[in-house]
Order: sequence, then structure tokens, then C-alpha cells
Amino acid sequence: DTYRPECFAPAPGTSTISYEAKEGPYKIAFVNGFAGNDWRIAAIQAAKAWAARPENAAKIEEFNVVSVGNDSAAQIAAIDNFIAAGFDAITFIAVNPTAFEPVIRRAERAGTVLVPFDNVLDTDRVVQINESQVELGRLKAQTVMDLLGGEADKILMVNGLPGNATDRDRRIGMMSVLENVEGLEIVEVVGNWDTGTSQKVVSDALATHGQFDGVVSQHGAAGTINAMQAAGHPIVPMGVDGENGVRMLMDELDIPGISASQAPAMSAIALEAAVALLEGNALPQTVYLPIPQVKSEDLAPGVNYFPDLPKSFNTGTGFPDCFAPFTPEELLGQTADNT
Amino acid sequence: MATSPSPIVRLEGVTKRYGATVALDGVNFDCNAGEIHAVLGENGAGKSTLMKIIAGVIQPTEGVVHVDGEPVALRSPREAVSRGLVCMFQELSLIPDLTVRENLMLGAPGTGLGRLSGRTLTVACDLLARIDGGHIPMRARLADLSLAERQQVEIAKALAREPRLLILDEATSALNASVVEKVFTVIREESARGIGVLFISHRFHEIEALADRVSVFRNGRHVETFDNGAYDYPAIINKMVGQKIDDLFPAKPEAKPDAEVVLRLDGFGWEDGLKDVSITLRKGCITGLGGLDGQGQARVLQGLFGLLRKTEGDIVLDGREIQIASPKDAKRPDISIALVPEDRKTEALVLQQSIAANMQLAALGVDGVPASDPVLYRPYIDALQLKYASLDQPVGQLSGGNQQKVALTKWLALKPRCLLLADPTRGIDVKTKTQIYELLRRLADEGTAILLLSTDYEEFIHLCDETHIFYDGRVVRHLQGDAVTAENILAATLNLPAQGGTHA
Amino acid sequence: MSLAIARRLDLTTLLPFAATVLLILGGSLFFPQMLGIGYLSQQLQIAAFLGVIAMGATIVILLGHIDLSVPWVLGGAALISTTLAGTGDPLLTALAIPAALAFGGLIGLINAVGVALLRIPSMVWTLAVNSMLLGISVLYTGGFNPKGEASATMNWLATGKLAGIPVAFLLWMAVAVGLALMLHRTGFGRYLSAIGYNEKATFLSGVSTPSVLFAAFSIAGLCSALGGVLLAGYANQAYQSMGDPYLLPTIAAVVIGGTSILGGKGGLLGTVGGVFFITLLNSILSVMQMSDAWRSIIFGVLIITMLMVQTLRGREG
Amino acid sequence: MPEFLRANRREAIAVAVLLFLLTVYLSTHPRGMSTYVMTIWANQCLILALAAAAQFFAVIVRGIDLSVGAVMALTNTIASHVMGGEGISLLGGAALVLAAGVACGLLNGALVVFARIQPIVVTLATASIFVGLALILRPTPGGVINYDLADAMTLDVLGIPTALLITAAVIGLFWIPLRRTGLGLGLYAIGSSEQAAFQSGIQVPLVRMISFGLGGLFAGLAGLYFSFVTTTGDAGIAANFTLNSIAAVVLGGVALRGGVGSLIGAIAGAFILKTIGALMFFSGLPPLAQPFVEGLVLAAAIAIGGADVLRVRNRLEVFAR
Ligand SMILES: Nc1ncnc2c1ncn2[C@@H]1O[C@H](COP(=O)(O)OP(=O)(O)OP(=O)(O)O)[C@@H](O)[C@H]1O
Ligand SMILES: Nc1ncnc2c1ncn2[C@@H]1O[C@H](COP(=O)(O)OP(=O)(O)OP(=O)(O)O)[C@@H](O)[C@H]1O
Ligand SMILES: O[C@@H]1[C@@H](O)[C@H](O)OC[C@H]1O
Ligand SMILES: [Mg+2]
Ligand SMILES: [Mg+2]
Repeated sequence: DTYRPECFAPAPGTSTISYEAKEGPYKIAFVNGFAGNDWRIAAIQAAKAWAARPENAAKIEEFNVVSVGNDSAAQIAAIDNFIAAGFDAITFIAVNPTAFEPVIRRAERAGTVLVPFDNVLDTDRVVQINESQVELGRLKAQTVMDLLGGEADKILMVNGLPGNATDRDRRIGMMSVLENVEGLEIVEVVGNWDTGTSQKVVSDALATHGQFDGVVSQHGAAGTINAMQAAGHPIVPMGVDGENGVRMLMDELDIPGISASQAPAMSAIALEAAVALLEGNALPQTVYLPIPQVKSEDLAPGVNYFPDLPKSFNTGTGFPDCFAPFTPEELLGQTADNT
Repeated sequence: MATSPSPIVRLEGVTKRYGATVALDGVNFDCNAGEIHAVLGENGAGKSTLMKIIAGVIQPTEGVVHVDGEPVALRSPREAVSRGLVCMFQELSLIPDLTVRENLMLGAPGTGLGRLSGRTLTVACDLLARIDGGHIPMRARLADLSLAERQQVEIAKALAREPRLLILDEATSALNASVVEKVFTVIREESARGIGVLFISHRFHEIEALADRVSVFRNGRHVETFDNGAYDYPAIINKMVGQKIDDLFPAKPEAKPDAEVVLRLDGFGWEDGLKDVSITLRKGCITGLGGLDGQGQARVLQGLFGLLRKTEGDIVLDGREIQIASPKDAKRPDISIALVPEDRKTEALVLQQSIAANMQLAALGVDGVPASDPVLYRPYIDALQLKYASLDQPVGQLSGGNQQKVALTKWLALKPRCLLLADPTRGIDVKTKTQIYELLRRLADEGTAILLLSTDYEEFIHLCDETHIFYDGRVVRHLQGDAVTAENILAATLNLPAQGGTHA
Repeated sequence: MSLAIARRLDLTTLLPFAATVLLILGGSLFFPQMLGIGYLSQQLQIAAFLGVIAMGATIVILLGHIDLSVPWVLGGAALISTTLAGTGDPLLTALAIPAALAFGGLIGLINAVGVALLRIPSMVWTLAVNSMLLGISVLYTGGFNPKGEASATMNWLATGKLAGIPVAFLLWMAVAVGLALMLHRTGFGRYLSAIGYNEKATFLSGVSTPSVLFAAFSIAGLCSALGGVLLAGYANQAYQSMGDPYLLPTIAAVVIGGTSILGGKGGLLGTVGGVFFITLLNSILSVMQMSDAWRSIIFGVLIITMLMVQTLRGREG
Repeated sequence: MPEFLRANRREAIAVAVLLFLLTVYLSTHPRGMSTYVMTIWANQCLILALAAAAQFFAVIVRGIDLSVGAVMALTNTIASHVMGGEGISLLGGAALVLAAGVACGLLNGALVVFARIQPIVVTLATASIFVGLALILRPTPGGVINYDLADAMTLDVLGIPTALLITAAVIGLFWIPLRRTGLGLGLYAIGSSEQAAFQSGIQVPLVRMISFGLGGLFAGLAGLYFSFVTTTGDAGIAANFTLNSIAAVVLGGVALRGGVGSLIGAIAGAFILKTIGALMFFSGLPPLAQPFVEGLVLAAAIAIGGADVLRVRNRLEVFAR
């Protein structure tokens, strides 16, 4: 009974939210946090690519994107500003999951639709677009354990940026699987979602802990693989994220496992959701997007990874169940200077 | 001369060691209420150390300090001041970034961390006026004052703290005779009111004019204390330096007005600090620059050393006109001008670095000069009799006067064609002065052109061949030969009509 | 030079080396492998990235200045080199490293313009330059997204070995010795510390202090850029904010090495020790799977302890 | 008056630049000048302003405090534990938060004064410790601040943003009086010349400790006000505020070599910095170009301060800066 459930899949046990329809065209803003990060750049590009597609452009009167840095106060100010400026909807990647209650209240009063995504809020009062971070972690761990026939002695787990809800949930997801494997030693290192850092800490882990039966990793897994190569570590099953470079390596080295990505293109889904809500449709309060994933055997250049794009490029260019994924050209066609 | 039997301070067997150096060695010394007590000694004799101990800046390694007969431990200047022991330091105790007003209020008696009282200020202001510092704007940043102006502020600050014992450590070294006279008047009045005054100076005429008693120090030892006038100069100098010095100044060769010209300034000017200054430096000739503080004489030196942008007029060296854009330029072998600046602590030396490093800093990178070869500096170190523990000792550990010697050596080693000196003998003891004077004379005879900015008119009279007196950025008088007399110099500095000499 | 080194071999300089040895011994109680060649030579390699950058930082800090543009000079250099190598064109690939270094030098000059000519405090000017560089690389990546690849040379420099010794480490040592020679053979080192103590007096000694500042900052830029090239060769790619983890550790390494943050006093050798200490400390805390909270607490406490020992020694000596 | 302006040249420039930027910002804002817009603006400015104040007390005595952000993070996480309640408990909570700030400051001070380690280095290390503690208190963001109190502090009074009233209070009720005390003078004296200050009878260690204590207090206030704006605790906020607080004081004409500048300047600098950021909201600039432009404007704003050095005609004077 919610709008396009094949795309806006409801999270288990979530409620539905709808507002009464508004006349278009709409003023919409995307308030990003930190910008100096490939994933975020891709997210911004996807958002602009979405807004540029004719069918969407028609519905939009004004589309603003700002990046406020890692400062929740500044992000609150930005959102408040767009509310004050009478914007109809605001999507954002929350710098902090618990800092926006008052803003939500002010948005409600002003009749502005808020749609957080990627780093979402601990709230049930607005529609949130994300992949299930727990599931993202679980999926990687489960795949690795399946490939290992459910048994392993030692697993390496490369975590993301500490003190961050996204990282926490992904770890919880991985743990939910690994904890149930008895006799399993889990070695955790902190990779900060950063290829170079991952490479260093994994090198050290290999040098001190010796061999692992499998590896589960968040962003930066290219570093993890490099480190294993350098240490002459045998190829073992891996669950990794979706950067271009990681998929290249997986394919090249025939690493068994899965690349499941937190796809930057979800910035476009968030906008799609915003419009849907403004048009009066009902959406699940928590949307769990179908996680874009590729098993190593299905890796194909030009299809799910792109040899002539940077390794730091994030392959999550779309959610087929929602709309035709963006072509790299489409993303880049949006060169920064034609807004 | 009122000398009360009970001394305000009495030092008993006081010794101060700095590592190997013994700055003070078992000194017994006292200063009474109502007396002006001069302390004499060559550079590094321990005078400042003595004063710092009485002022609570440093603590003695051995020995006791008695205040009003009570043995006391003066742990900080704060404690000393609270007992009425106030020091006017050789290295000033003023805050560069604060205004004159704020400096005068800083740490004034009664003001703790709480509210400031304007009372001390009014006292200080009229003191300042009485020592000819009335023109100094209360709102001016201290750093923007000339050294002389700063010394005036320091004196007023010290006096305003209602001292029972006032310590003046070369308090007047940068002041000019006329200002010094005013300072003395104030000091005499204070001592007449029963205040004790401890007074360090290297200028004999000052001591003669002021002191009731005189104490002589040598190598950290208290040699003798006697009433002023008990001995004549040579005797006193003998006690100071342990040898006879017959004349302070070397014999002055008769003027050679037609000697070849080394350097010529033509219509030299800069902003409103300098107007149409023309000076000619001849071979073998020492040229003096005089005048009240801040009349522009230092500007001339700065201009010749490439420190002033957009100067007017020409600088002509050996007949060819030259541009000097920076000190590096000035140092170039084909120009070879050296400046020994006015403020040794901030401008002439890198106090944290060793004596060797400091001496080499100017020579480094000059082609044909073996900068790191000690032999290069040895002759000057010897001629000036630098008092040091080792060449690797930080310059900051040297006494004021010895620091000055390092600053001189550093530049003399380059054998500059033209030597610019800003008050080079400030804070230098008589013996060293004579050495410096001889050195300068010798250099002049060897063909170095010397421009000597001084605040001590004796140097114009006895050392310089000719002297330019500045007033308000201009040369108001060019004194030569017999016209160079104390009266003329003083008259000129105040820009009064002269009884001789040629108007510039 | 050997003489100059010898002079610098005082205990403050040796302290970080000693501390590093203690760290390794301590760590080996939990992980005997830490005494193995494999782990140790790996630390030499990883230390090299921080090390190269810290060499430049030392020179700037000796001046009494600081260079906060390290992160995005590093990132920019990585981006430039991988972009050129990524084209596959042999000529451009050959240019990858020189171009990156040139970029670093150029930014160094821009830093110096602000500091030496406009007299803006380096701490804020280099910070502003850093944020401009961030902006440019976001603009560039977002706008063009060129294929990036480290060249074979870059890989070799970062991960190769010569006679069993990591090339990165040898390169770092080469840089260190080169700079040390420059510092002690020429007047440059003298000028650095003289300016660090008293710039005015140095200028009045006929030293062209601005040129010294320009030289120092461009050397720092070069070092950061070289660090970027190495890191790109190591990760075999460039990515945004890859330089962020290097700013504070660099400063920490320099001061632990006994160089005064106020300028004047210090030297390269101490920094080498500081780099070893920081690298080993991070590595050990990481393999011990210490929680992030405790990692940073221990990190802070150890640094303070080191500095306390240092100042205590300083006051005795 | 011109005399007054000359004496406070640096502050005057800062305030002028601020007014200019604010005018530009308000003119680009679709909603224009209004209580809501001003409140939003003032709130985030005040956070950095308080951080800058903390930085000011380190810089004025010739130090740098790299732990400002860390202390904010720590106090913010503490607040998220003790300020969720009601009524009087909130007062206690606030007191606790500020006490923690002061404690951090005094720890820094002690290490500087007694262990004789350079402030910048001390705070580099303690920052790491404070963040660690903050992470223990809040491994991930969470906790709440009493919303009514938060609203009271972050909305407006009779149309005037509370944040601006607080700013005015800090200047009028704290800074101006402090400047007229021996302590106020002592801070500048120590920063300008410690030796001279000592010889003038200033209790250098005491004054320095007080200065660091005040720094900690303001970092705590910044953390507290950050808590009011975000109504939650987050250990990850440190990085931003530390470097920005330094940039802010410099923009406000405070000399990093110590002894020069004023709290008013520091606060103005913080407002400038945040306004530059706010300019992006409705600038219409391409999103990926904004970070660059922001950096550019920052650099320009800083360079303006330095530009007049080009007019100096006595080369020695550039060193006095
Ligand atoms: N901080 C210090 N460390 C080491 N030695 C010092 C220190 N201060 C002074 N000295 C030494 O103590 C001796 C006395 O110095 P002091 O400054 O008292 O001499 P002075 O009589 O004031 O000389 P001047 O007339 O040049 O000022 C000198 O040899 C000096 O080198
Ligand atoms: N950095 C400065 N900024 C502003 N004014 C200054 C500065 N330095 C000096 N002045 C002022 O300019 C005038 C000239 O100063 P200066 O002391 O250089 O003259 P001077 O000829 O050296 O005097 P003297 O050598 O007798 O001390 C003085 O009134 C001084 O207060
Ligand atoms: O979700 C994360 C995103 O917010 C960050 O910017 O990059 C890594 C992603 O996993
Ligand atoms: Mg002396
Ligand atoms: Mg002068």
C-alpha cells in the first residue's frame, strides 16, 4: 500500500508516513556534511544527475546542494535556513544521528519534508532512505562464512570510522553472523574507511596474527587486499564494499566473496522519495533499499565495475529496482560548472 | 650627604654562580637610606648580578641579604618591591605591546590581579614630565618608542613605585646629557627625601656629578667602597680594571678635510623622519651623528644599511652612485657597509645561540671569508678583551657590555669599507671603551669610513673628526675642529643659535 | 656532517629511539612476531611515509613556523601522479613523479608568499591554503574523475625492496641525509635556527631571511608531495583526504624528536626517532585491538611522558 | 573617536569585514533579514565564538591550544549524560560540565607551567586524551539535552537572538571589566614579554594558570552551547573547532605571538568565519565548487589583514608584527 514498494522497500516493522499533496514544481535542497571524500562526491554527482533527468527536472523549481563539513551545528543551521527560505523538501546525510529532533519539529511546523539518507537519524518521525547497515554487514559476513562452509578458525574484520553509527551497525551485522561460529577468533582492526590506513593496519595484523581464513571489510578494502598480496597471504573469501578499485582486484585475483556497496546513488533515491512525499504518496518510515551486490563470479568490466574510472570511484551508480542506474557519463556529464 | 647608620640593604658573603662562572664572589655590601651609591666595575664585574639579587630577580647561591637588618629571602621582584626595593633594569622591564599608560600601571603597588588604580599613573606621569618625557604619548605602544624614550618610561615606572631603595642599572645609558641632567635632579630630590639610590653607570662624569659613595667591583669581588672624590679618575680606574689608563681617548690626528671621499650622502631623505641630509665620509675620518633622541640620526644609519624603502637623494660610494635594497646588499663585497645596531638584545644578537654562532652569522656566505674559522675573530676578541667562559656559551649569558663586544666583533671581522655604529659604547666599561676607541681610530686610519651615532658628547669632542647634529630629521649643525665643544653640541641639539661652527 | 651529527647525538635526540626499542620489546611480550624481520622491515616501510613528510616539517618548525597544508599537498600530489600514470602514455607516466613534486614545491612557494611577504602567521595561512587545495581536488575529482593508477616506479618506491630493505625506507634515509648535508654543509641550517630564534637580528646580519623562508617551505612542500607519491604507490591509487591521517602525527614526531616548536633548536635525527616511535606506537595499539578511546588516551599520555622526560633532561643539562 | 579606532585598528577591521559579509549573506537569503534567519546564524556563530574565546586565552599568553575542540567534545558528551533531566538538576549538570572544562584547562596549564612543555605540544597530547574520554562517554552519538532549556538558549528574546545576547554579555559583563583589572593587564604582559612581566612583579605562573583555566571554561561553554544547539552528545566534533578557533582569533586580529588583540576581536573573527560558510547556502555556486570558494574567501580575509605590511617603509617594522 506504500508507493513503489519494489524500490522503497519497507524495513521490517516500520510505519508509514505521508503528507498531504503539494502543488509542484518544488524547491528542494540536499544538505551534505563533509565533502572531501569520494563517496560524498559521488553522492552529490548522483543527486545532480537525478535532477538533470528531464522527467525530474520538470518537477523541480529550484535545487540547491550544500556541504557543511563535519559539523552538526552547521548542518542544523543549513537545514533551518532552507526551511526559513520556504523550501518544500530537504534531503541530508546526517552528521549526527541524534541531533535533529528540534529541527524536525521546526520542519513540521513549516511543512517542510525532511528525508535523511546514508547516515540517517535515530528517529521514527521522518522517512529515511538507506540500505540496512546491519544487513550490509551481515551479508558480507554470511557470504564469507558460506564460502568457508560455515567453519573457520580466524577471521579478519576491518572496521570503519569509529564513533560513527554507520560503522557501529555494519559491525553489529557482521558480528551477528561471526559470533555464532564456535571456536572462531575474530581479529578486528580499524581502517577508518580509508584505503591507506586499512593497508597499514592489515599489514600489521598479518605480520602479528599470521593467516586468516576469511576477511570482512568496510570501505578501503583495496588496501586490505594490497596488504594481503604484499604479505603473500593466500587468496581467501572476502566480503567487501563497492569501490571500483576493490572490484578490479577481486576480478583480477579471483577473490571469492561478495562486493556489497553502500551506493552513493541513494542520494537520488532520497530526492525521488522527497518528491513522492510532496506529491502525497505514502512511504515506509524506514526504507531499506535493495543492497546493490555482486558475487565475485558475476564481476564484469563495464557492467558492475569500470576499469577506466578511478579506483576510488564508487560503483553503486543506481538501484535498478528504482530507476535506470546512472551511466558514468551521466554522472560526469554533470561537470561541476553547469548547475 | 645623609648616611644613616642603619643600611636599607646589607649583603653578607653573597656568592652567585652560574655553572662554572662565578658572577659574584663572597660580596659584603650595603646601601644606606638617603645616599646615592654608585657601583663601578668593568663589564662582567657582577654589577647587574648584584642588583638582580637585591631586586629579587635571582637568588644568591650563598650568603644572606638583610633588609632593615632583617635577613630575608627575596624570592621575586614582587617581594622586593613590597619591601621598597625597586629596580630599573638594564634590560628593561617594560612590555612592548602594552601602551605607555598600561606599562606604568603594570604591577604597581596595591594593584594585584584586581581592579587597577589610576593613582600610580598620575604620579608616574608627572615624573615622566620632570625627566623630559612629557612628549611621550600615554597611548603609544611601547615598542614604537625609541630606546631612549623607553628608558625614560622605565625610570618613571620605577620611581612611581615609591621605592625606599631605588636601583638604577645603566638607567641612562641611551639618554642624552640634557635628559640625564634632569633625571639626576629628580634622583637628588628623592635621595634628599631619605631614599637610598644604587646607581650603575660607565660614564664617569655622571658618577662624579651624582654619587655620595662609590663601590668598585672587579671579577665578582667587592674591591672597595669610598666617598665620592676620595680618589681621582686614574686611581678609580686602576681599582676597577687593575691597571692604569692614562687617556680614555686616543690622540686625534689633525683634520684632513681634503682626504679622499669614501661615501657621500646627497640630499638624503625618508618620509618625514629625514629631510635633505648631506654627509661626506672621508678616508681615515670618524664622523659623529648627534642630537636628541629620535631626531633621525638612526634613520640615516638605517637608510645606509638598506632598511628604509623609498628614500630620496643619492648614496655615492667611491664616486659611483649605489642602491642599497637590503642588509644583504649592504654586506656585498663591492659595497661592504656594516651596521652595529642600537638594540643589541633584539637587533644585534641571537641571544640563545653561542658566541661563535653569533660572530659567524654575518660572515657566513660572504665569498672569500672563512666564516667558521676562529682566527677571523680572534684579533677583535683579544683587542676588546671579551669576557667569556667558552665560545660555545650562549651570548645571552654574557654581561651587557660583553654582549656588545660580540656584536662589534661580528661585523668588524668582515673588515667593512664603511662602518655604521649606533651608540657602540653604550654600557661599555672605560677600559673597553678605550680599546674600542683605539680600534676605531686604527680602522679609520686604515681607510674605513666610520659613522658614529652617539649619545655621549665626549665621543664627539675627543674621538670624532667632525660631527653632524640632528634636529627634527635635519642636520642643523656641522661641527668641526675647535667648534666641537660641549656648549656647541648642547646648543645644537636643542637647535639654539651657535657661538661658532658652520650651519649645515 | 658526521661531526654535526655527533654534536646532535645528545640524549634528547636518542630518547625517542630508546623509547621505540622499549615499545618493541614490550609489544613482543604479547606478539613475539614483533621481533621478526618481517614485522620490523614492514615498520621501516610504513614509517617512511610519515618520515619523509616529517623531514620537511622539521625544517619549517626549526624556523618557528608550521605547515598545516600537509594533508592536501599530499593528496594533491597523489592525485596528480596517479592521473598522469593512469593515462598509460609512457611520457606522461614518466612525468608522474616530477609533476607531483613540482606541485608540492609550488604550494610551498605559495605558503611562503603568505608567510614571508605578507607576514601572515603560517599556522593560519597554510591552513587556508590547505582548505583551498581540498576545494580544488573536490572540484577536479567531481568534475573529471579521471582513471588513476600508480606507475610501476611509484609502486617500487613504496613497496619494493633492495637487498631485503624497503626502498621507501632507503628513500627516506636518502632524503634525510641529503637535507642533513644541506643543513650542516651550507649556511642554510644556521640560518634556519637563527631565524627560529630571532628573525630580526638574522635579517640585520645581512641574511636574506625571506629567501630562507621560501626555501624551507618549498622543501616542506616537496617532502609532503613525495609522501603523497609514496602513499599513492603504496595504496596503488589516490583518494580524497588520504593525507588527513598525517598532519598531527607529523607534528608529534617532530617535537618528540626534540625540535622546539618555537623554532631554533632541534634537528632531523631526532625527528627520525620520533617517526619510529609514533609508527610503532600506532602499530602496536592497533594489533592489540585496543578500543579507539583507549588508543587515543594512551597515545596522549605517552607523548606527554616523553616530553616531560625531555624537558627534565633539558633542565639538568 | 578616530583615536579610539586607531588604538583598536585590528578589531575595527574585523568588525567592518563582519558587517560586510553579513550584509552580503542577508541579501542573498531568500527570507532576508528576520529573527529566524538571524537566530540560525547567531547560534552557530556563537559556538565558534566561544571556542575562539577559549583559544584567545591560550594565544594571549603566547600559547596555542590544540585541545579546544577536544574539550568541547568531552564537555558535550558529559552534558549529554547530565543535562537530560528537569529543573534544578540542569543547573547542577551545567556546573559539572563547566567544571570539567576548567579542569581540562588547568591540566593543560599545569603541564605548561610546571612541566615547562610548550602549550601547543601539551594540548596536542591532552586533546588526544580528552577525545578518548569523550569516546568512552559516548562511543557513538547519543543522549539528550532538555529541549526546553535548549530552546530557551537557542531561540530569541523579544526578537533578539539569545545567542547575540549571550555574546553581548560575554563582552560587556566579562571582558570589558576583566580588561580593567591587573589580571587582564597581566595576561597581555606575559604574552608580550614574560621576563619583563616577571620583573614588573607579575605572578607569572598564577596568571598563566588562570589564563588556561579561563580557556578551559570557555571551551566548556562552547561545548555546552554546542549541546544546546544539537541537543545531543557526540565525541567526534573536536577536529573542526580546534583549527577553526585558531583561524578565528587571527581573523579577529589577535597576534599568535601573544600579547596583542582582544576577546572582542576573537569573537568577531569567529562570526566572520561562520558567515563565510553561511554565504554558500544561497550562493548558487556549483556544489562541488563551494569548498574551493570557501577556502578562497577565507584566504582572502586572512590576507587582507596582512596586506598593509606591503606599505611598511621601514623594513624593521615588519618584524614587530
Ligand atoms: N644567566 C647567566 N648565565 C651564566 N653566566 C651569567 C649569567 N648572567 C650573568 N652571567 C655572568 O656573570 C658575570 C657578571 O655578569 P653581570 O651582568 O653582573 O656583569 P655586569 O657587571 O652587569 O657587566 P655590564 O657592565 O656589562 O652590565 C658575567 O661574567 C656574566 O657572563
Ligand atoms: N618602529 C617604530 N614605529 C613608529 N615610530 C617609531 C618606531 N621606531 C622609532 N619611532 C619613533 O621615530 C622617532 C625616531 O626614532 P629613532 O629612535 O630611530 O630616532 P633616533 O635618531 O634613533 O634617536 P636615538 O638614536 O637618539 O634614539 C622616535 O620619535 C621614535 O619614537
Ligand atoms: O556511508 C558512508 C558514507 O557516509 C561515507 O561518506 O563514506 C563511506 C560510506 O560507507
Ligand atoms: Mg650589567
Ligand atoms: Mg633610536
